[in-house]
Amino acid sequence: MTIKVQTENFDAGAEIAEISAKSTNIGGVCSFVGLVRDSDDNKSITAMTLEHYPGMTEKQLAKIEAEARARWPLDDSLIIHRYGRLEPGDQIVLVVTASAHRKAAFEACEFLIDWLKTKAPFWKSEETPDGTKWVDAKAADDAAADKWEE
Amino acid sequence: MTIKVQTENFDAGAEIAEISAKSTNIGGVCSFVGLVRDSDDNKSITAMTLEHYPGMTEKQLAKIEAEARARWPLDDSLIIHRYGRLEPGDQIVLVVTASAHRKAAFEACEFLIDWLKTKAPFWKSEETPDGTKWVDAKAADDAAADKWEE
Amino acid sequence: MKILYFAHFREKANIAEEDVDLPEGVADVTGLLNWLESRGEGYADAFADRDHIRVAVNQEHVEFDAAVKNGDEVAFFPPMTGG
Amino acid sequence: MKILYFAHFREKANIAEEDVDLPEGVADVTGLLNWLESRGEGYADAFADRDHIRVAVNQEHVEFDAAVKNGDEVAFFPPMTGG
Repeated sequence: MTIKVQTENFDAGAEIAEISAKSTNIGGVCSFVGLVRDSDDNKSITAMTLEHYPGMTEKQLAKIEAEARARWPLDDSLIIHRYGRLEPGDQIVLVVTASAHRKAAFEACEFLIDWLKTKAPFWKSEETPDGTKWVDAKAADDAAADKWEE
Repeated sequence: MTIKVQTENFDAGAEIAEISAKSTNIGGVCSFVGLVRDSDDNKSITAMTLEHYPGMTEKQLAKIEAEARARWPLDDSLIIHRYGRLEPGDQIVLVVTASAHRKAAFEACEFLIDWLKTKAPFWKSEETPDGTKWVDAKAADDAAADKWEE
Repeated sequence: MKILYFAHFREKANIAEEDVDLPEGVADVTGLLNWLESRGEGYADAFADRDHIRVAVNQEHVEFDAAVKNGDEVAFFPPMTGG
Repeated sequence: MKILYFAHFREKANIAEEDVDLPEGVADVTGLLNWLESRGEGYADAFADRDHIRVAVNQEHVEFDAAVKNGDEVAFFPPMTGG
């Protein structure tokens, strides 16, 4: 169970390998890497800056991870979230989950990314040809987070 | 869109990095690594040997991958499946999917692993303290594959 | 009380962080917002659309009826957009 | 016709692959299974439990009523356990 909030890039393969090696009873390791896109809704994006709330971010991510581990039998889990200025193609976030069974690994991984989208105190501003603007929260992200509330 | 059926190990991180770099409009890369477990149902497993049907395997995996790409807007996808003798902790299978949006990446990745479990001609035999035996197909795997038929 | 402003709240109020003494009668988040708005145009502009204000007290996300007191750390920010 | 046997079918029939000439009257998978069973104890043992037989003709998964003819590649195997 690891949380890292950092400006530096990360090596998804190294993290997956480290988690995979933690127990020989892990049957599946699911991972998700979120990347900066060069456009959204036909609007081109040259860079994205992520701001966060140091202290609260780590607490919220730890809470979300604890919730995942209460819901699914996980051998391990990891969240790495970057902040600062990033460009298209750059990695933003990594979530890794390991379990004896694949269904738990998949569900927990998707849950973690869905919840951190709406419950971790990060804010994004995008640089576009029309200037820099704050990214609005998306209704689709709220809906994705809410589906785990049942 | 890549299919590899091989005895050699694979580098999940290198594959994820290669796929992530294919387009700067990829927003999410989901991956799943399946590993040999050291036990199942309290029975200890010292090794697993995977046999497959060369020719048909590649065709079936290509069909399954084409189905995923028809159902979800994927920028890329990859399946690597090993065969031969493997030991606990060894990697068996890798599935990677890339899409502009995370939901498509997650669903397609889970779909690919669910379908290849029951539709790709692989068979496993396990070495246990009681001898070597063929692994029976699991009802849970059939159910997981069926949920995508709707 | 320490107050933190994030994203467009920081830009509009033109401040990232400040220490304030709570005036008498301010006991919850709504009261705090009303008082802050009265402190100048930047604050008034930042807090005009209350539907889009999210608040944390001592790093816990809370509603507007949550109590606040001197010594607390209060943060104002828009809906989160992580991931 | 080329016949391939996988997993426990290969072990019980004690053969991985063979070329056979289809006898007259054998036109579908069920007919082929009946004929193979008559060829010896190993085959009979392998094919006793038909519920657990899966078959591919020319590398396509088919049902027992599928047609077979000389020149085809037919494979017998148990339910698949990939991944």
